[in-house]
Amino acid sequence: MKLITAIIKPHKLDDVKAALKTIGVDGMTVTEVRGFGRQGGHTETYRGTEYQVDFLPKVRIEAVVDDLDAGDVLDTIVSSARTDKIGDGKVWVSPVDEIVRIRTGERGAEAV
Amino acid sequence: MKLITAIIKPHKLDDVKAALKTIGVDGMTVTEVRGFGRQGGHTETYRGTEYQVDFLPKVRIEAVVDDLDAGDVLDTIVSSARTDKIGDGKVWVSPVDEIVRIRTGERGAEAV
Amino acid sequence: MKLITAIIKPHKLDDVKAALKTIGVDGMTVTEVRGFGRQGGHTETYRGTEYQVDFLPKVRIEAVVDDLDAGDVLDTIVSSARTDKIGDGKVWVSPVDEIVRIRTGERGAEAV
Amino acid sequence: MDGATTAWLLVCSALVIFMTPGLAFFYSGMDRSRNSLNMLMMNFWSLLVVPLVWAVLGYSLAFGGSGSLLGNLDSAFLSGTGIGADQGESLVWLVYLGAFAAITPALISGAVADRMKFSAWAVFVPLWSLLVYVPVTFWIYGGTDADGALTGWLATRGSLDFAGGTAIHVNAGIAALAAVVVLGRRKGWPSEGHPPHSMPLVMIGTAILLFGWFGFNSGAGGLTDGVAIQAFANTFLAAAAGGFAWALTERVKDGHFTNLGVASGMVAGLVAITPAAGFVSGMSPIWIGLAAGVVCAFAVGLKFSAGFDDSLDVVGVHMVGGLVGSLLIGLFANPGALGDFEAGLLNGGGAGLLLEQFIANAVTIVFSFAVTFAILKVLDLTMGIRASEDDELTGLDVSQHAETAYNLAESTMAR
Amino acid sequence: MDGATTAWLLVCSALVIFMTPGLAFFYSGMDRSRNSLNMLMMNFWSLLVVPLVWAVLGYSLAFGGSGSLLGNLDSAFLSGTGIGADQGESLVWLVYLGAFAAITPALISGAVADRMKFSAWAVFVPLWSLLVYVPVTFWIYGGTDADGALTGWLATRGSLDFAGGTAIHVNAGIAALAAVVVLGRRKGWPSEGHPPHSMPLVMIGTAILLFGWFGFNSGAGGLTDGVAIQAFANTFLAAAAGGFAWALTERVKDGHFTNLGVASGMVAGLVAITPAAGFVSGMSPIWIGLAAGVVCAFAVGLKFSAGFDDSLDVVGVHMVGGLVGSLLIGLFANPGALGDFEAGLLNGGGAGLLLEQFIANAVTIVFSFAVTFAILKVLDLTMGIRASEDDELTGLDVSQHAETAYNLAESTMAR
Amino acid sequence: MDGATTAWLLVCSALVIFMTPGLAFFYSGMDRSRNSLNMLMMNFWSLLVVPLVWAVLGYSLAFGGSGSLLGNLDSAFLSGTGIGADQGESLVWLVYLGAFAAITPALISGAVADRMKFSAWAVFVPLWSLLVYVPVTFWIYGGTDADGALTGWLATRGSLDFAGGTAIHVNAGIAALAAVVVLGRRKGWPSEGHPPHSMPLVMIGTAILLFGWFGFNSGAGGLTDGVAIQAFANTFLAAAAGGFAWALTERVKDGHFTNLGVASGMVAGLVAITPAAGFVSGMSPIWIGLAAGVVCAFAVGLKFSAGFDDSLDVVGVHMVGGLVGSLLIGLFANPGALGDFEAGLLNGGGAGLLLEQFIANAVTIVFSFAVTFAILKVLDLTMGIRASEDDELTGLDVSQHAETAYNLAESTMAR
Ligand SMILES: Nc1ncnc2c1ncn2[C@@H]1O[C@H](COP(=O)(O)OP(=O)(O)O)[C@@H](O)[C@H]1O
Ligand SMILES: Nc1ncnc2c1ncn2[C@@H]1O[C@H](COP(=O)(O)OP(=O)(O)O)[C@@H](O)[C@H]1O
Ligand SMILES: Nc1ncnc2c1ncn2[C@@H]1O[C@H](COP(=O)(O)OP(=O)(O)O)[C@@H](O)[C@H]1O
Repeated sequence: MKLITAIIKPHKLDDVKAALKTIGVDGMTVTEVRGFGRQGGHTETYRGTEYQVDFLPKVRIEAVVDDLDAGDVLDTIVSSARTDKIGDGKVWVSPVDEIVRIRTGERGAEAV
Repeated sequence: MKLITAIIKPHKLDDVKAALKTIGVDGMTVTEVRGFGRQGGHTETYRGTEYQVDFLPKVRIEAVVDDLDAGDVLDTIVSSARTDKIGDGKVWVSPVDEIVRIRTGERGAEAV
Repeated sequence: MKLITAIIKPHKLDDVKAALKTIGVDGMTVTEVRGFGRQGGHTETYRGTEYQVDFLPKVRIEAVVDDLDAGDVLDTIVSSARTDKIGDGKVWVSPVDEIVRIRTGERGAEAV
Repeated sequence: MDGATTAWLLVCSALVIFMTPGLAFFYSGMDRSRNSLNMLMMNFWSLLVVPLVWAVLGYSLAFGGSGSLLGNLDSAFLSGTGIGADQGESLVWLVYLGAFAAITPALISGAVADRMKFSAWAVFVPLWSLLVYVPVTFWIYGGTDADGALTGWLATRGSLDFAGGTAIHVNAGIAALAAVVVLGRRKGWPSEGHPPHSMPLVMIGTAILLFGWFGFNSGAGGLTDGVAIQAFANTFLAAAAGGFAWALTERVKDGHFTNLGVASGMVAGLVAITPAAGFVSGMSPIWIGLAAGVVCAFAVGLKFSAGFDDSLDVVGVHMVGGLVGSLLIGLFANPGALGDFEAGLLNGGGAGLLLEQFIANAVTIVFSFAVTFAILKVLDLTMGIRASEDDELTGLDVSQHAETAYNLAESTMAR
Repeated sequence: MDGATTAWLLVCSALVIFMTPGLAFFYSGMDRSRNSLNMLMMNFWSLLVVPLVWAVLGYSLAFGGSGSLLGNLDSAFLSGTGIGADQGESLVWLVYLGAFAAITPALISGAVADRMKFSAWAVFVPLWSLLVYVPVTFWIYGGTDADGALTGWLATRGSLDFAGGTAIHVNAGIAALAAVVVLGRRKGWPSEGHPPHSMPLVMIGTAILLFGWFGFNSGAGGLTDGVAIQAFANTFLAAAAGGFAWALTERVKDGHFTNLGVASGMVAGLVAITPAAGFVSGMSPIWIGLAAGVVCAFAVGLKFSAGFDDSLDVVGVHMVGGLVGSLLIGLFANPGALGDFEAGLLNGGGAGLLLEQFIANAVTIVFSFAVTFAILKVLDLTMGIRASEDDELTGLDVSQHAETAYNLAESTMAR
Repeated sequence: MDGATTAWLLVCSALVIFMTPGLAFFYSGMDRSRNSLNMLMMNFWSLLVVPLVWAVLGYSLAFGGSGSLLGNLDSAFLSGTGIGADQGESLVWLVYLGAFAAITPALISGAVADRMKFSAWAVFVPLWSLLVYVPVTFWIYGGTDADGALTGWLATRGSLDFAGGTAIHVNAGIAALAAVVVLGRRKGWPSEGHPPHSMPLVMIGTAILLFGWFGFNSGAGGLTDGVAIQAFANTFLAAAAGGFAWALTERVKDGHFTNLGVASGMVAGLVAITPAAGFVSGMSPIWIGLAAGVVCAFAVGLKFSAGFDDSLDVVGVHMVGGLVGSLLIGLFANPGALGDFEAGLLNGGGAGLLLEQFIANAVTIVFSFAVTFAILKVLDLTMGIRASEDDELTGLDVSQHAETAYNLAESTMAR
């Protein structure tokens, strides 16, 4: 099994979710995160004091998928999350030894 | 070392934490996340406009544990998080090369 | 590639970010999380009812880096996040098979 | 009615109307996030439906005629009120008292938090208003004979209730208990914790309640005279004393001064001074406030031993606080400049007033408990009053109202 | 001016001033988090800049002289007002009416949410106030001849507008439509959802609006008499009826009672009773409120078929609600005790009043639409009125104001 | 006291009482989330403890007798006030002025944010009230001789302070500076940022402050006359001008119109008009508001160069704003219709008034700084006034009050 982790722009979440559904990914977990990168941040000013805000809102998607699907999932995320503007984010793939569906105790491919 | 990641229902967090403590897991990190899966979501309505909310509140637990404990921890989470209703979540195990306790610089089993 | 995951105290985030920038880490993703560990929690009281709050605010940092840099990054986080008080947190390293920059489709070292 | 009185009663009406939203925020902040809109809605619902029922039926039944048990229908459907009838003199009272009528069932909502079907609440409110609030109000404030004296049977016996300690707070407090008995506990209570989801919202509610309460107590005399001033001052001092006493009690008992303690104590002090506001003077409001703060700070703990899941302590604050104030009238009542009524024990009166205070509250408690219990039992058998387990777990905001309180996420995930 | 009237008008002024922040919270809560401060700011801006413009020019132009189309500059720069001139008699009106002037452009902000450059809004507000609000106000309320009768041309024709149904709500509502037409839709509308970011904030705003509205409607008669009482009572009942009707409509249509429905319905009821508050009595306010609640609950859906991104339904609530109330005056107007004016159809009058109501609103709609459209076109050509796509995506809080609404994180990450 | 005056002073009292919670929200929103309840509590505490101290001792010492330095104990423990004594005439003043007394120490809390032990604050408030607020108040407003003239020494010299510019804002502002000096900086200041945790809460506080301030300034004359109207209008215009000026200053200086700028500027304008409200007319309030907005927008930056961690700019807004308004009286004071007092420089007076204004403020500054410093030093040596480093880092909400502001999480993790 592989874990696909993607950091994307928040407003692309719906597109990515829809694209993943199309290729049969039925489950994922998302988190509101903050990203630091080349995109840079912005400044805020409160009573004349400037604050540099380096961390921008991003959404993190995790999906555990079959080894064979990993490539597809990766590509699908990349193409559906892309806006061609800086800050689009990253996707990475890492190994998973085992996965269990809590409700049924099913393991491996059946659990995702 | 292994990293155990679990996605569970929010109201089961206390039970899972208690169960993990019993088997000697002394540390974990949890995150409020949103899950998409077979459980489906719900709709909300604001001034007659319907919103489909696909993402449901879940809690994500991460615990790095000794290779030998991984199986136990996995089973303990599964049994303590189970409600037998759809949406109970997943647990997966992935490899960790190294872990350090920041305070002391201890590594490996001593760090968890 | 390696994924470095660090759980640190929230007020150390700026220091860690600065230290990582110094050694050339240009991107990272952070999440507000809650940690359970030896540090213990605190109690809150509402109308005489006590609540045990076991989970303390922490910040989780994720950075995917080159295999060769992993050690350096680990050490830098450990030294910059350290306060020598209990609850300083953990850093762990795990393997990453592949990483893609969404904007450009670049892979591997060029993507981080 | 002269211009000053008109202006004053209108301002007081606006203040009292503002209190129901204030209560909504006070309760909603204390509730968990996933039920916080349901809590708001239960209160706002009361502010919508009660004024309509009141205009159509309630006011006439609660105040009309010269009977001893219930009014008549002479003013039903606003007939004989309004500018055409008497230059608005009865209409301003209809509005002012309608605002009191609206907040009373809202008080009960705190007890049934997190588990009542909203449809059942929607029906309960007008029923309770007509079947419980209206008769009790008549007994205490209703009916007028040819000489302008009250004819309600509790009023004629001689008990005192300036702005609704018995008629409103004890009444709603005991009804809350009846509701808890019929409805049962929340899943997971008391083991699972229910900390307030937003203390700032609680404090916003507290501020509005305090502000509005001046209209509640100070307008109740109906004139812009010394009694209004004294009632206002008493309200100010009792709120301060109540908050101070509760906060101090918690500091001693649990080790900290808490915001929720301050808020609860202010409300307890305000509740306790409500029946007494126009009947006491000097340092009495401070004693009443201090007493309410301490007593209620302990009273809210009793639900655990009693096993009643009165979620937001309606009984412990409103019934107990109302009783404290109402009974202390028997000690502190100070006629003379304030008017012509029985003196309290400490001001040279006998035990007679204390006894009447006791009787009025006992009667209210028995009647309100019984009828509230009956209404809810009937609703339970017909439409069901308890939300399904699933709805309770999901949260009432989504299940009853298809809304969520906060959507702070940048993405389209709801929060 | 006697003491009671002075006190009353000052209190009403404070209440109306409080409404603009109330509106800010009502709108801001409905907006998404990343634009919520921009929404607050558009409203507060109106509360800053309009009073200044009003004191310097607006009041004099909107009320002075005895013309039929526009006032004069006799009271510009506060000359001839103030305690020295007439013991404050004109000054209290300048303030009270200034509070009305301040909230009117603020109403429009709900329609342009999420995409207007703040600098353009900053300029638009005083312009709109002088070029649209001031003339319309003069036509309806302005000018006085030697006998003290109004000389504005719509007033002399005989249409009625007690506290600003036409002059304020219909006026701002149609201006909102013009603004939407010039500004275009938000990116992603209607496919992307825009759920309210904080319903508790919406309800706080609603509570303040309701509270303040009593000053709005009840003070508009200028006296502490039966008319003030009747207007107050009508406001109370119409708000309740409006909220009740909207909530029920949604329950039938979409399956749930919602908080936003209650809030919207209360506002719709309040809007509708505004023009009628001092002209109707008895059960009429309830009918007006019910009508507004139902009609507006349907009206807010029309923007989707029409393709107009009126973000927070200013047209559907304020223009439609204002029209409902204004036209129903033609049916329910009830002179006699309330004053000397044409009776409505149901009270034995002819269709004349209804026709005049129709004309006054039609004139306002045409004029306000045209001038608002022109102002915004000119601003668009000169300074640009639409935020850049990037700014819209980032959110207007950060891009226009360099601020974020909530920083709840423990770390230094902004939230 | 006639009915209108009674009603008016009671309404104004309620408005002023509402201001302390308003201030609590204003400050709390600006604070970081983990200290936001401590900030609320410091303010609410003042609203609890000061009224009690005031009723028991403060009022009598601040107003009684006919001395020049301090009152007497004739009215201590409310003796000789209340309905029995004079139909409530002194009681309504006790309450109204008690509301002023309550907000004054609360103002200081903004300066000591995030690091003061709550137990020390709990003791500091009543001490400061009696040892600083009471004497200064007496000098400016206290004592009455046989002819009804004030006998406090600053009042007899001829300085003017309508509603507390010197007695309240300058006084609390300089006390804030003393507190900062004794308490020291927050850990991590100024390097670490402290952005407001909830701007909507700041704006809610601002709205309540603005609303309540009308009672503060407009009731201070004690009558429902032209002075009340003028003071009200001045308050309205100065608030608008202050917000406008600050916002514009920031736009020029930092590039954006900000919500916090608007809020701060409105408060600065309100502070500045407070001493002048009943002494100026015409366009003067606008000039005063504009001046305060600009000056304070720059003044808040000085703490960085001076190295004083006045966390929420109490000195920069209240002391500086109060001074601006108080000194500008020396220019704009306009007797005649407003009363019998010295004219300002621009209205044909000499420099005498300006000098007296200067003296009154200088005296207040020296006295208040010295005594506040002494009180805090003594408290520091006895009970300690600074929270431990650990408590500061954890946040004062949890460490001082065992509460958290927000628990939005669905799970049992506190948030
Ligand atoms: N090495 C990294 N490890 C983890 N997350 C990263 C890394 N680099 C970037 N990110 C995440 O990706 C987001 C976008 O990266 P950025 O460098 O701004 O633009 P781009 O993806 O277009 O190169 C960042 O905000 C951060 O959340
Ligand atoms: N492939 C997956 N990868 C990561 N998380 C998943 C995956 N599938 C499901 N989840 C998480 O598990 C939760 C429960 O899954 P769901 O399919 O709804 O029910 P069940 O666990 O009972 O099969 C989801 O809400 C999501 O958070
Ligand atoms: N086994 C673990 N797996 C994942 N996270 C852990 C683990 N142990 C501790 N943590 C995280 O590290 C934080 C600090 O751990 P703690 O035991 O309190 O102190 P210390 O790091 O000083 O040993 C915890 O709050 C938790 O977030």
